[in-house]
Amino acid sequence: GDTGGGDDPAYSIGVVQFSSSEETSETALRAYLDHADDQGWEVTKVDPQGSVDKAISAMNDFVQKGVDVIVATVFPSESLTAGIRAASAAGIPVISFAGGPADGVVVDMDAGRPTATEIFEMLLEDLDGEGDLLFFGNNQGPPCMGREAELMELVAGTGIEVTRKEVPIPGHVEAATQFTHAWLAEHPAGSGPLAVVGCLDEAALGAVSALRQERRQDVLVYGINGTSAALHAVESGDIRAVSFIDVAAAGRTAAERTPEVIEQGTDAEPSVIPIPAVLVTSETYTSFAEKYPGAVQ
Amino acid sequence: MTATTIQPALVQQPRSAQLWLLLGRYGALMMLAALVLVMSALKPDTFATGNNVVNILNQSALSAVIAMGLTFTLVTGEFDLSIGNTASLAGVVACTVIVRHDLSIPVAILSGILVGILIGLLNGFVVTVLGVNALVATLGVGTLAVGVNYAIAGGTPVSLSDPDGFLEISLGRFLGIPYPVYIMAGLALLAWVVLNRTVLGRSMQAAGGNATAAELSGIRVDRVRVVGFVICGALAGLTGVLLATRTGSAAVSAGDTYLLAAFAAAFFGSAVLRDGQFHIIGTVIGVITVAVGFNAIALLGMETYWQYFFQGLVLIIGVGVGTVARRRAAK
Amino acid sequence: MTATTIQPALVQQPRSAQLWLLLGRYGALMMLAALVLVMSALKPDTFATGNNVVNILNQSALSAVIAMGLTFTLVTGEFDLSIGNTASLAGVVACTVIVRHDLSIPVAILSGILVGILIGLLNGFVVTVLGVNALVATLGVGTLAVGVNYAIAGGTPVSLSDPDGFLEISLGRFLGIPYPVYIMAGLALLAWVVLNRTVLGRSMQAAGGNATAAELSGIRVDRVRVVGFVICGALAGLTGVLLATRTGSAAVSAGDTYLLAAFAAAFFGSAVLRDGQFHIIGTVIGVITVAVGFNAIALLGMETYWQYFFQGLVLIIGVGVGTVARRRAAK
Amino acid sequence: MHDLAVREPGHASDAPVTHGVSLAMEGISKRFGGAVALEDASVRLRPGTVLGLCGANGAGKSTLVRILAGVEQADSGRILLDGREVRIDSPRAATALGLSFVHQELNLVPKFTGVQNLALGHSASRLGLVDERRVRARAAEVADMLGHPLVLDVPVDRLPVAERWMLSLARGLMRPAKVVALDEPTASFTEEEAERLYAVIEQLTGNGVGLLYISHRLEEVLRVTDDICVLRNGRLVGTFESDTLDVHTLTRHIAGREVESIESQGPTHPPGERVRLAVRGLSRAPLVNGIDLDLHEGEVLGIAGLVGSGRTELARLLIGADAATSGTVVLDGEPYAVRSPHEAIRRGICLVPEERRSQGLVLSDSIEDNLQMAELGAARRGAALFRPRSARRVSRSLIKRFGVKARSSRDPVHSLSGGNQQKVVLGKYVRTEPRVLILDEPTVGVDVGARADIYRIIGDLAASGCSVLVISSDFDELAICHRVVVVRAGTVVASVERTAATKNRLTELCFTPIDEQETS
Ligand SMILES: Nc1ncnc2c1ncn2[C@@H]1O[C@H](COP(=O)(O)OP(=O)(O)OP(=O)(O)O)[C@@H](O)[C@H]1O
Ligand SMILES: Nc1ncnc2c1ncn2[C@@H]1O[C@H](COP(=O)(O)OP(=O)(O)OP(=O)(O)O)[C@@H](O)[C@H]1O
Ligand SMILES: [Mg+2]
Ligand SMILES: [Mg+2]
Repeated sequence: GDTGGGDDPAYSIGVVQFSSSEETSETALRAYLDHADDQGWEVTKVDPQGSVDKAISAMNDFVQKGVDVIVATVFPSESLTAGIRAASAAGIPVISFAGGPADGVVVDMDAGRPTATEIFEMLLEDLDGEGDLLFFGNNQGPPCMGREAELMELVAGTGIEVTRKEVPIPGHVEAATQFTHAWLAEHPAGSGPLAVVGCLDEAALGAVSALRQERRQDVLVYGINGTSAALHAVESGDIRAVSFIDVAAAGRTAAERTPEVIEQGTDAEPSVIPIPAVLVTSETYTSFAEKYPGAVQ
Repeated sequence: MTATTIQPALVQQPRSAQLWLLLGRYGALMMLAALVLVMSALKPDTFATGNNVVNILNQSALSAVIAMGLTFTLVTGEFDLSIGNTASLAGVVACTVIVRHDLSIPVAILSGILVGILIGLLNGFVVTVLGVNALVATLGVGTLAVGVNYAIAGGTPVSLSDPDGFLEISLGRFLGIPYPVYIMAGLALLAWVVLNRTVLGRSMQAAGGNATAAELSGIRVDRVRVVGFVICGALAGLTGVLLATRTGSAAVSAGDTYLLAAFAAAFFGSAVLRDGQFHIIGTVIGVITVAVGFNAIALLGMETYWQYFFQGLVLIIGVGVGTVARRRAAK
Repeated sequence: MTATTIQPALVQQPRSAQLWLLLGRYGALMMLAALVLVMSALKPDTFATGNNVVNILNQSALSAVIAMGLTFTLVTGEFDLSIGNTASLAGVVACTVIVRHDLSIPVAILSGILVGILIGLLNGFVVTVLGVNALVATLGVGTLAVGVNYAIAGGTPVSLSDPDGFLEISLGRFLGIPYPVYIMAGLALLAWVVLNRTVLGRSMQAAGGNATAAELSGIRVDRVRVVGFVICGALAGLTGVLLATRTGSAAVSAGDTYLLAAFAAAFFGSAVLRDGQFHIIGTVIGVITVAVGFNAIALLGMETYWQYFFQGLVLIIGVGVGTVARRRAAK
Repeated sequence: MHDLAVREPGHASDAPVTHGVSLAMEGISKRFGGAVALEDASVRLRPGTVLGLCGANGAGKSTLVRILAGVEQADSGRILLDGREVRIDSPRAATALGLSFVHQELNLVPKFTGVQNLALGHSASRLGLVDERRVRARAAEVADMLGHPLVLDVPVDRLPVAERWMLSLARGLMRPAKVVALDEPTASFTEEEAERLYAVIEQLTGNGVGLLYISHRLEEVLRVTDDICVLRNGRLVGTFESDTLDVHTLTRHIAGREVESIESQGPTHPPGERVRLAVRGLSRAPLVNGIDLDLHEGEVLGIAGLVGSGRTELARLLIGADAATSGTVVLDGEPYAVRSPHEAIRRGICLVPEERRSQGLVLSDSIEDNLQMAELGAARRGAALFRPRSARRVSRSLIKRFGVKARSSRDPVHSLSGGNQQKVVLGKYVRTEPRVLILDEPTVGVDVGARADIYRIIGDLAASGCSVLVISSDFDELAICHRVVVVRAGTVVASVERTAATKNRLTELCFTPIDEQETS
């Protein structure tokens, strides 16, 4: 790539979004891009709208453009192989936001299992080991898949009966609402401890919408990611708890490490940036909001 | 001159032909009835309850509104692939108007509908003035709408900080029945009257049947088409707003899933009671059939893939039975 | 008696009409040319390079294959909304065959194509035998395909443990050009010959142009339609397999996005060189135009919403210019 | 161009000689739902002869041909070729047996060029590839036989209607056949083109080919056929030798009653004095070039001309379907410049278009709905309420007044016969009570009985003050007009009073170079 002179090189960075409508990955990217802006790096962003094929095309285009590093978001790294190989062949390192490790990916963030442990333990406690649970999963990206694995491990052997539904992205809120309606019809009020878990906040919010429409107050809802809408729902009591993950911090960290990555190129030792998770409930909301004012805006 | 009217040689239709005719007409309805009966027998406590009926109707409401709009364009012989994107954009605009400009809820609703009307006008313009095939035109305009959506909201959901008044539109009830059900019923009645009892509606049907003949009969076919697109857009916009009132926020692609659902309902409906013509009652029945099926699958606790099998089969069988039966009857 | 044979009034057209006619014919192509010129001027080092041309062609390959298949159904006057789902299912089946049953890559590819053929047959059956409108039928069959997909893979992507051989199909190059480009070119040639130079192809066009006339000419229209669906399904299946060879794994809805893209390309292509008829060359040009646009956006680094504006405008203007110009010419 | 009419039968050696076969259809019955199309009908065709099929609209003529063509399957009955029973279950089977057809509906693929259309179903292929050269060679032979150059390289939807019919006819002759069935082949032809067809028929019979010939032009039928089968309501009335019949008796057989001759159906009232429509220099190149015309109140004015002379285009200009490039029109003393059929209808001018199926009707809709269409078009406001009950009452009375043969006003119009469909189109416009009614080829494919009805309706309209323009290629029927103008190359070249407007005189005027003509 063309590096400008001086001690502050103007890097060229190619960003492959997941989908502009996926809030959490966009938040992480925004933090990354803010830093890039400050440094005066040139950034090119492409939105493949959730399509792996377009993501690969975009990576190839970036190889043509001769960028210094490619940032890929949420797409499982193993499904981006064709793009990652083209990048590696051209000596371009790839940073992945929560796509999982793969050859050629030098930095990854893990938004999977670790972000879910605390909230799922709380869930088990709330249900006291029995009841019916509706879980919304998504198999398009590794974060949800990791969180699902964590949940299944935790509930195995308890008296909790899990109904799992796949929610497509985009369209996750709507799908979750519909599934919840149907599940509620099957689980009328008073039929035991009930809970809904979304692997993403959006799914949890979809469930909240259904609960509100049917005026049901006997179902506990849990979400992960900590979008502002979900945090507000925690505040108002519609959602029992949310696992807030500080993707902005992770995005910043990734940005800070970018020069180093470019320096080392594709030979760099692969590393994982952990994403800090904070459990937010209606009790802890106020103190949380003080600590992370940006998250609740 | 009376002798010129030679009465056609008529014979009594055979019994079987009459039965086929009945099946052709009511086949799709019978399928719905069978579904309801089976479910009532299997799950008397959860399916056949007043609550569940209200629940199913409530879930049908939004799909019904957007599908009724689509029915108008289909009746004029056109297509509208932009409705999903229109609904998404309308929701985002309605919420943005409240959040950023601090305007009242009625203004927000109207601005959402206005967005739909504008998109409908644009569709109509591209189709009638530029002469672009409706499929391409509405695909293109829909894509533009997505662009506007991103330009406004940047892809992030727009959430109201104080959503209660807005939510009340979806959550409020009158006599135990949620408002959206009344909206659906009222609009269905209105749409039926417009389509069947006004000059405009009749003109739409004529234009859809044979545009050249309609034009030569003095019907302003292009204008009628544009009106069709505008009604469709307006209802799509309203759907988007209603969708936002369910969550108190609008996501950038919240309405997209309604596109195929609305098409499926309208096409299914074209096989209800009539032979392949689009009409409001059919569309509403189509929407309700899908909702009942979805509800049934959930109550029976079937696997996800059953849901797809069911939807696919409902479409094929519901429409196919009618067509095959009508063919048999004509034999 | 010489005067009796009035030559059909193919009157010499005025100058301006001829210009309009040219614009009508080549308008869509001119837009592509303009795009290429502007980009070459803006980014001579990255856009106008041999490497980037190969890159664009490589990106077009899969869309082109599925859109060419779709062109066959469109030519016979039908629709196929199931292609996206077919591609997804074919990819999942191909990978499953390797992962679970440990079969070879050629078998996997064939089984993917076979899935497409079966779906095509089913579409053809529902459309011709059950007499269901193609839009409903293929929507229904597509939904069934999704069901099968979930039943097989349960929604989880199927990944190969040792994907190298499989990946080679997409990543391998011959004379510096990736295999998929050859596949696209070869299939385009084949499809062109079939559609324009064989009795089957002509029959398809006739069936699409006037089904009654075709039937009366002894063409077995139903059979021709089924063949159209089967070709379309087979190419959709192939696309799904090729998509899987790009990633070494198959996701449950990986192919879905191809549906609208293929329609957009085919409809755009119908405005290229001909007046609203679907044809292979047009479809391929449509696919390439979209790919060039996407590439341009990536190289220029535009905001997300520009991507949508661009796509929407390409469709509307590309098709609209031709239509308006042809109308003017006829004035 | 040689005049084929004087060729000796069988003289042309460019058509391959085939050996004719005898064809018999016995006891054919066919029902559509509850309607009887054919009931125990039997016809017999000897090789080298022409058998005419006559009957009112809906008598079952086309159905019989379509059964022979394998398009429809008979409910009962059998088909014999040279005494051997054959099964014809598809158009392919019919073709394989050496049967060839020109069907009643125009059956061309609009976007295909002439040669592509002719290649359809033509087995000129090698290894599944289309061999267009062979098709062209054969097309040249057929064109020679027709004495009419075929336009082979233009998409047929850009051709004038008559040219399309020529191609359609040519397609029926592409393949050497043993039996050829022609279903109203001359409906869209003028005298001149019809003559060419007669010559071709003679040539074919000379080669031993048998022909089934359907036409509502009875003089023509009597002239070209050897025998005539008359059908009524799907039943065979009888088979007659053509020599033993005249138009009057044939008409009686067809209608089952006496029908007035055209001559006696002339206008009963003289036209009014006031000029209702004054057209001056109306143009739209290249088809219409400065038309001058006066149409009086209550006048029936005929417009004669050859195919492509610009008559249809004139009508389209008058109702604003196309925009004129120059010229003025005055309606009842007020300037009349409309830009759409909507405005025209509101001003009281309607056009009954020449192709009723594609331009006049919504085929899948009911008779009632079709009858209501122009009223919708004339309505001022879209939001106005539509009253189905009163609309239905008006529809029923129209159905009665025009004698539309239908089971119920809710039947779809596609189930009606051609003549009855035409009456529906007419009724639709009459309902708007127009000041000027333009009829473009109003009786194409309409039987004698219904034709008389239509003439009567035209007469009644004129008597009530409506001015009527009748465009027709069937010059005999212009006898119902007060006056006839002749249009050539988009200008009026002559105006002839009724008494002088004989068929010969009109034909002559259509051809005579302009400088030799007197304009009266
Ligand atoms: N496909 C069909 N469905 C229903 N009824 C039909 C169909 N085809 C023909 N009929 C009916 O069968 C009868 C005979 O029709 P046919 O077309 O054979 O009449 P025809 O003698 O050719 O009349 P025309 O002179 O108007 O062409 C009519 O009453 C017609 O309405
Ligand atoms: N060369 C042509 N190209 C395209 N359309 C044509 C051409 N010539 C005629 N037409 C169309 O065919 C129709 C008939 O044309 P025109 O008015 O010249 O014929 P006409 O005198 O009514 O004779 P007829 O209708 O019997 O052919 C018109 O609608 C006209 O637009
Ligand atoms: Mg007929
Ligand atoms: Mg004409």
